[in-house]
Amino acid sequence: MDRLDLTIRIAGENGEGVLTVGDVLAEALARSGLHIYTFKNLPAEIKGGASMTQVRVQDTPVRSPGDALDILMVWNQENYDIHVGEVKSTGVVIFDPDECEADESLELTQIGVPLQKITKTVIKTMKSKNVLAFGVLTTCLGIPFESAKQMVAESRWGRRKEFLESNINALKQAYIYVDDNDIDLGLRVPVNQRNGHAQLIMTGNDALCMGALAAGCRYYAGYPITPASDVMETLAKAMPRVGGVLMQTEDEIAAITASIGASFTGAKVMTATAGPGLSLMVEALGLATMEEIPLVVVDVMRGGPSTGMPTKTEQSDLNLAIHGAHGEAPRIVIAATNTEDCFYTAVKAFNLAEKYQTPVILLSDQHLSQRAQVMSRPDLSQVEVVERKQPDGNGSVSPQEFDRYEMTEDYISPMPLPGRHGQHYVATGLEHDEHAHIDYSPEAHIRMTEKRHQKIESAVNEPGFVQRYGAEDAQLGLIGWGSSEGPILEALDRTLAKGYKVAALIFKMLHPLPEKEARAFIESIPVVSVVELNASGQFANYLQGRLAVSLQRFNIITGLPFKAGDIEEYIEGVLQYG
Amino acid sequence: MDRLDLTIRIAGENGEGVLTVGDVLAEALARSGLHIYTFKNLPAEIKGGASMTQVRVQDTPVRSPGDALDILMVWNQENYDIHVGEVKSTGVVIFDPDECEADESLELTQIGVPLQKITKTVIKTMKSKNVLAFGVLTTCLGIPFESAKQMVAESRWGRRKEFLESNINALKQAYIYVDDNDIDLGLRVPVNQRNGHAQLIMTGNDALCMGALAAGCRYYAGYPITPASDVMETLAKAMPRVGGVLMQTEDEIAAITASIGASFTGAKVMTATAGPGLSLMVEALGLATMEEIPLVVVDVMRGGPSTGMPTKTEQSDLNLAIHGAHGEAPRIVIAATNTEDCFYTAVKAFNLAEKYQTPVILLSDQHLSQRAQVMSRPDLSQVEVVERKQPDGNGSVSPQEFDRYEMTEDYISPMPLPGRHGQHYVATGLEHDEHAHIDYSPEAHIRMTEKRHQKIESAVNEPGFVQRYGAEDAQLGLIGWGSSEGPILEALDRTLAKGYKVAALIFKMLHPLPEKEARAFIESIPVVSVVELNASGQFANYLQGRLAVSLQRFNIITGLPFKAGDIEEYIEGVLQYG
Amino acid sequence: MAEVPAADTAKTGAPERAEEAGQAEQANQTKQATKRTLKDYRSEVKPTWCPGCGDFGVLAALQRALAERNLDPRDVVIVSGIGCSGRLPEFVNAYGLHVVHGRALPAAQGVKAANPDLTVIAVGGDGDGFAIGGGHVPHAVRRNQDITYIVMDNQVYGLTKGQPSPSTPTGMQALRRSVSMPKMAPYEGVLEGQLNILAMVIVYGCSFVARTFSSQATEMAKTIGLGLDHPGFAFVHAMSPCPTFYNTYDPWKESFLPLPEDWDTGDRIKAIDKAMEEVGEGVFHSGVFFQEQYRTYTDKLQDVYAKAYGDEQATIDALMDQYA
Amino acid sequence: MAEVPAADTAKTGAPERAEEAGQAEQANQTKQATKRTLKDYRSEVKPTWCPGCGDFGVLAALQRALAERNLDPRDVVIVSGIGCSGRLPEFVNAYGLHVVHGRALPAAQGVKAANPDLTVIAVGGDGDGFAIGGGHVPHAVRRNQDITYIVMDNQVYGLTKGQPSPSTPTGMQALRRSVSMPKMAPYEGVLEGQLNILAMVIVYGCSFVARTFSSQATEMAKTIGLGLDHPGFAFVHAMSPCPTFYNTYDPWKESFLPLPEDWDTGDRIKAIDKAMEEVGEGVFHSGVFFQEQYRTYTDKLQDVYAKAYGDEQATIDALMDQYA
Ligand SMILES: Cc1ncc(C[n+]2csc(CCOP(=O)(O)OP(=O)(O)O)c2C)c(N)n1
Ligand SMILES: Cc1ncc(C[n+]2csc(CCOP(=O)(O)OP(=O)(O)O)c2C)c(N)n1
Ligand code: SF4
Ligand code: SF4
Ligand SMILES: [Mg+2]
Ligand SMILES: [Mg+2]
Repeated sequence: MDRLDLTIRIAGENGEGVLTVGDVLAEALARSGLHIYTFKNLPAEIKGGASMTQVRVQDTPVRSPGDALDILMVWNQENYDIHVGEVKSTGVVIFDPDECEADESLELTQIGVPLQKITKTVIKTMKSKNVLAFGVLTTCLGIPFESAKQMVAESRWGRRKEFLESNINALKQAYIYVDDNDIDLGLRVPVNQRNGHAQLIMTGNDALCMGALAAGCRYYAGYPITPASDVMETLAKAMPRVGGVLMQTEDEIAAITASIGASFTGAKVMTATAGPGLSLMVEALGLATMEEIPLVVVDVMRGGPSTGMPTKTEQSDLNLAIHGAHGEAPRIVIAATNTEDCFYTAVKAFNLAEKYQTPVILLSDQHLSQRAQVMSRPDLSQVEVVERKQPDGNGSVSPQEFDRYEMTEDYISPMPLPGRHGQHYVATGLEHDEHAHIDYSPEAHIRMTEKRHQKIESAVNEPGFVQRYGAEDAQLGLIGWGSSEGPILEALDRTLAKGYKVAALIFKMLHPLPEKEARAFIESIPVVSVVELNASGQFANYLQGRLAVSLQRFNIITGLPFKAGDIEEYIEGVLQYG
Repeated sequence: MDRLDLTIRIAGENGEGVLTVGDVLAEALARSGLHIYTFKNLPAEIKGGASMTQVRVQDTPVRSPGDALDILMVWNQENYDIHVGEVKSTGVVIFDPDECEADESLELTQIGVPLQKITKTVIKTMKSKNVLAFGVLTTCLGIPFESAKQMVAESRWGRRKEFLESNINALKQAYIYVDDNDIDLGLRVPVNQRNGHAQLIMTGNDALCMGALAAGCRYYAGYPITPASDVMETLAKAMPRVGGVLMQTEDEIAAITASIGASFTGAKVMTATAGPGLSLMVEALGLATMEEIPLVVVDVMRGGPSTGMPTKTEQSDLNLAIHGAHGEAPRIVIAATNTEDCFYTAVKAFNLAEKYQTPVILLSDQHLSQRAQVMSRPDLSQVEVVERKQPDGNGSVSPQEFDRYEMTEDYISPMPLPGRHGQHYVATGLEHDEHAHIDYSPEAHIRMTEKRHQKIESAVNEPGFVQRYGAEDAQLGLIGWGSSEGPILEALDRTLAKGYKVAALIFKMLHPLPEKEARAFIESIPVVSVVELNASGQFANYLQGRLAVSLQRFNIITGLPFKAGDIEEYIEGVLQYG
Repeated sequence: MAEVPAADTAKTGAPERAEEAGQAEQANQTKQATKRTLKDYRSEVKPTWCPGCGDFGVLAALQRALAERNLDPRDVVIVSGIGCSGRLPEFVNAYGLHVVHGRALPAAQGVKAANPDLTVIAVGGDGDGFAIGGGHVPHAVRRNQDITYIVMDNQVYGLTKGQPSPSTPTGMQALRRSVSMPKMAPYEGVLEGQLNILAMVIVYGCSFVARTFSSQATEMAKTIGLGLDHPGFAFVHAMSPCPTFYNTYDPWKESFLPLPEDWDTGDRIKAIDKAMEEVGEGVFHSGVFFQEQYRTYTDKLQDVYAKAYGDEQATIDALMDQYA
Repeated sequence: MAEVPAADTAKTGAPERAEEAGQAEQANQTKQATKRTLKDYRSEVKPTWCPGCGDFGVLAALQRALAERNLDPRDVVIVSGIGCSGRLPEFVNAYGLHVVHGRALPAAQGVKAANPDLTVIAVGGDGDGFAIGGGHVPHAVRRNQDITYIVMDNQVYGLTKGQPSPSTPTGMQALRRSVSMPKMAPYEGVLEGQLNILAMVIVYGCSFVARTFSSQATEMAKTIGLGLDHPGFAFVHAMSPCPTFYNTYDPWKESFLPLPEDWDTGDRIKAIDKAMEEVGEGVFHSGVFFQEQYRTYTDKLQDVYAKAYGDEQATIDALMDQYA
């Protein structure tokens, strides 16, 4: 197969501009009709420290960050030393010979390009060093100068006329140097097909914001936290454009309780945070369960516990998302798998919250939230939006007669809204009866506990939250959830192609648990293993708890996303020696 | 068997004084060498609402609140109606005929005693109504007047000389009335044996406080919350007497972080709360795990979720106690079973916290914490107290060389203390290396995650946290945890006596899970059921998750404790029809 | 409310009221009930407070103020945290939102932001508001939404049976009137300083700050009413004794004085000064300490909308163009 | 510290220092190192702040103040929350406790209460201290423990890349100097009012309140030193610009003025007045705004112990007698 599949990494000191090179390259390639998938690994400091950005480019949708590197560009010795081991044997290292010494003993193509010197002596504006680096990469990729020029013009480097010229000059110097030194990697990345408005380039957080707005979210309250702050910043701009309100609150407890207040009036609301914020929110999550108030809480997971590793990725907040609250406080927990899915899962999160009158926790993670991917523009006319059940407005029922928590067949009761319905009531976190009156009798507690549980359990019948892939007669089954879908499916395809009998079951709904599908999968395959980015096998334990079956586990806790290769190796290991 | 076993309930309007009658009766009987077990059921309002107090008295330790009532005393109609259905067919109802009408259709002995009228017309101080009621009960129990007089003198009613006389008079009126009206239930409760200082009458919260102080607790920070406030109030008095510090903080987050600060300096620290407070503490619990700081957090569970039912009991915070924190934040979770056990489990909680340098959550519950029981005075010379591992103080290791998180064989590292050791370091909730320096490398995260997990997992080998009871060749096994021990064991004895083959396994350590004992029990018995006061079977699910076995469940969520009779019935149901 | 938001006020997706959607019957009912009285704001739930609790007075005053303004109960939302005082919404015939301890203000802000047409009142105790909830007060003030916040200050934690609160006097003083506080402070009384919550709120920048006493029924209804009328965040310090755990009726009856007749409600520093002097003097002043009109959050949002979309809101498709 | 607790101070079970237990060698080492310099307080960790960050100035000033007092690093505990500023303890050669966001003050209070012999310093940012942590400040002040609290105020959330904070000026003003704040406030700037945190702390009842600027090195070291010397809770408002996200160096250099020479540090109301005037005048005053000595929490605890046990602490057995 001659499929295009290149993984390119640029690494340098944090704050020097390597990230911009990666961003511009990714956007340019995406605009040229290709599929991209980015991956950044940053220190938690604002400036300084080794940082890297990676772009994987394919002509079909990309599903994982890429395994070994085809091209590595490093700006200094520290980064050379960190990354050179990840270059493929057929790969190329581009380094700055004045800033670092290449290890001659390695059997790699290593090309010195004096980025720093050219910038200083020829270009003479240090800011343009990253345009130079960009040019070196585009020419190495076989992109003609004219195309590269257009890419620069359309990028952030072209935004201000006064800088454009010097930036184009920097680009030109790259092409001159490469040409002068006869550098040719033999690559010809096709950049002719212009991408129209049908394809979008988004991060997971971007897509999630657009999904939320499309679902009708018009109130957001939040407190900054890495890696969820982008959600708030994106919505700070977008929300007022659709007439909504965004409040930066004083902490996460205020964020979630303000959201509850807004939802009480009928608004569709969201707050987004990371682990430490979710920990602070669990008391109020219990309140929303108790008062049956719709609410979407996004948790962009990062390395834990405690402050942990704010710029690293991990799937380790699942326990908290499912079990975090005192008492029996069931809620819906779902997870998004990739950028495009962030859009649709955000829509679904609101639909579930409104339909079931419940908090919904949407799990994303650092890697999913911040990597860029190409996705098809959603057709909004096809997006189903659900509204919450309300009293029929004929006003014949007085507040004294009206039961806010009426025991209906589906356990979901019409919810009156202040300003709109005359059936005013008092929502309370104390145990209450159907009429919303405080009631601690065993009978009321038993009835209402059942209502709150059954309502949530019935959401398991919503379609589209669990999907099986791979061989029917699999010898090994992999279970994954959320953002590990991509690498799992890529590894599945690779190993299926090699003749292994493997299958995968991917969950996007975690609570309530789609038990039927899980059981069918597990019972039909001799060995089933749960693949997740955490130490204790949180989903595996939870599955075992619900299904009383024994499962294998494959866990990685490096703070980095799965590579397809990690999982491929695991599959081969199990099926060869297992 | 002619064992003494009487269950007496007094019910009236909240605030009227019925609770005092129960308290004084329980204390008096306990001081007379008998065993008592009290049970109160109150509304959450400060005043008003039906409230009841119950005393079960036996000549051997009492294990559960009692099933049906031998004696019910009610002060008004509402309480008559609520409680009369729980009286045994052989039982007696004492009611105030001016305040309520007895249901003549019931086949019960019902005795009218005009408490209100006698108080008003004969005694003439309304405050003495409860002494009168007490006297009616003691004479009905066959307690001679002189003994009852001494009981009153030794009670809170005898504390102030000026009231003693009128109280004794009220008592006398009870004996006169009962005598005049030839009331004799035929009971002769033996009150001759005086209880020396060897027996203590305590609530679970009292015992827990004394255990904490005996273990060396010298710092407490807390915020009031029902039903944990007693812990703080008891310690507010006791702590300064042993040179410790108690701070009432502004909220639970301050309470736990202040405790962490105090523990950092070497103090043994505790905070106690209920569900809503525990929810707020989970972020800081993760911090204590990450920084490896010893800390005891008591959660006195009440009916949930959210504000829920503050004065009712439930075992529904287990999920939160085990899983409440983002990231992988293992900690130790233990539970106390009865009053005496509250003392020893509190000691163990500190020993575990200090030994493993970890937060320990000690689960109690509303019923366990507030009921009174008789226990043997602990022999403090026999109580083992553990101190945390510290650097040997020879000062030869400089702070630059010292590894706070040294990878030792048992994963526990010496902890230097400010003011004492020269090996100062910075404890941080960010991921770090052995030297306590911030480190987000995969290697550091993997090593430290393992350290934090293995350390906790090894605590499973501590003796005394799981105990098997009953038949070797059981057909039905019951698994319980914490305060359901008493009713389970009482039900076990009753059904064993009837010839049923049953066994029980009681857990006091919940995380890490004593898997070996659990597995051995479960595999050796055909049917195993987990008995707990919550809706979803939190411990059952958790056991299934760890052991991958299928378990039956017996759950009650009335907000009331288990009665032995509930469990007895369940056992018989399963073994007869199961 | 003085400043009724303009008709084009964005309401965060909150639907229009039902009768506007055509339910004529209900609309008629609403119009008929034009002259409301205190009783119209009484819910079917009998207050569960102890006899003599000051909160009865606050409840009645609030009901009276609502009746005087003839507000439709469906347009009123009373938000509270946890405490004896936090039970108040249950007893009022209106919408109520009884949240977790200390979070009445954030919840009230969410209510108001999502639907600025509603009359939003937050109520709670001194512990709810200035212990666990104390971190939210400055920020609620900063946002200056048109919310009335009534703190029912009994200088004690009533619901948890009488522990000292942030407004309890320091030292042994309070203990003499309390059966419960000596449990928490058995040796030297309260060691911590007493917070001056009225002065604090002024320093935060609050646009309306008043004090009133539950035993002065008429005045309290008036003061709460002024708070309701004030366009912006209004703080009403409602002293409301807890006879069960800290019976301050006698001393407070003595120590309540009206602010001087010629009191200038426009001088923030004087207001702070007055509030801070009180402690030493052992008095409480009732009346409006400070009032000034700033633009409310809702007002400012109108400017934001004007810039963000002008006449017509953006479509989601248009928002997505930036990613193409 | 001016008031060294008496020898019989209860230390909550904290063990005596190691050399007192007989390790002569260590004791000698400690005594030899009598004249410490700034360098003795430098840890082996190189600060990770951006070049030009004001926090470098605060770090150096604190190190200098510690050196001047010649404190043994083992007796110093620096407690911080989360933020760029919260990383400071890592860079100081002393004990450090880096807790969760907003909780430096409660943690510091626990440290001090458990071992009052320690010199306890809490540090953190404006967000850490007055957004998420704002609820703890009044209560730390109320307890008046001998703790120095240094707030490194850059009027922005540095670590999370530049969102507005509670001390960011209202409106468009701040946005002109910030690349990041416009993201959060893209239309009309910051809608919320700016908190006057210095005035707030005075109203809370703080016994020492001062301001200083990271670019004025000598003065900052002096002011922090005065805070360390003050027996009680000392608040140091350390203005410390964030050149990356909100570069205020230029305006602040202009607007910093010393307090008048004859400034009366004993007048609380004047101090509040001065602090509140500043906003309108566009100036910052440096120096000690207010100082007064009250009894500290530790002092009061001595009285408690005198009453609770007198000469000899109770045994646990004695405590249990009440249940017999
Ligand atoms: C998170 C949490 N912590 C503690 C409590 C217990 N609690 C309920 S009300 C209250 C304080 C009540 O005092 P205040 O706010 O002054 O109200 P009052 O009862 O005096 O009106 C406390 C501590 C709770 N419900 N939730
Ligand atoms: C519970 C929680 N919420 C949010 C965050 C993210 N966070 C880290 S630092 C910070 C604010 C930093 O601002 P400031 O306190 O002013 O410190 P600076 O970085 O400006 O020194 C925030 C919001 C967190 N770590 N924990
Ligand atoms: S305890 Fe106090 S505040 Fe609560 S209802 Fe009774 S009197 Fe009122
Ligand atoms: S982001 Fe700002 S506060 Fe943080 S280190 Fe950089 S300059 Fe300092
Ligand atoms: Mg109160
Ligand atoms: Mg800051």
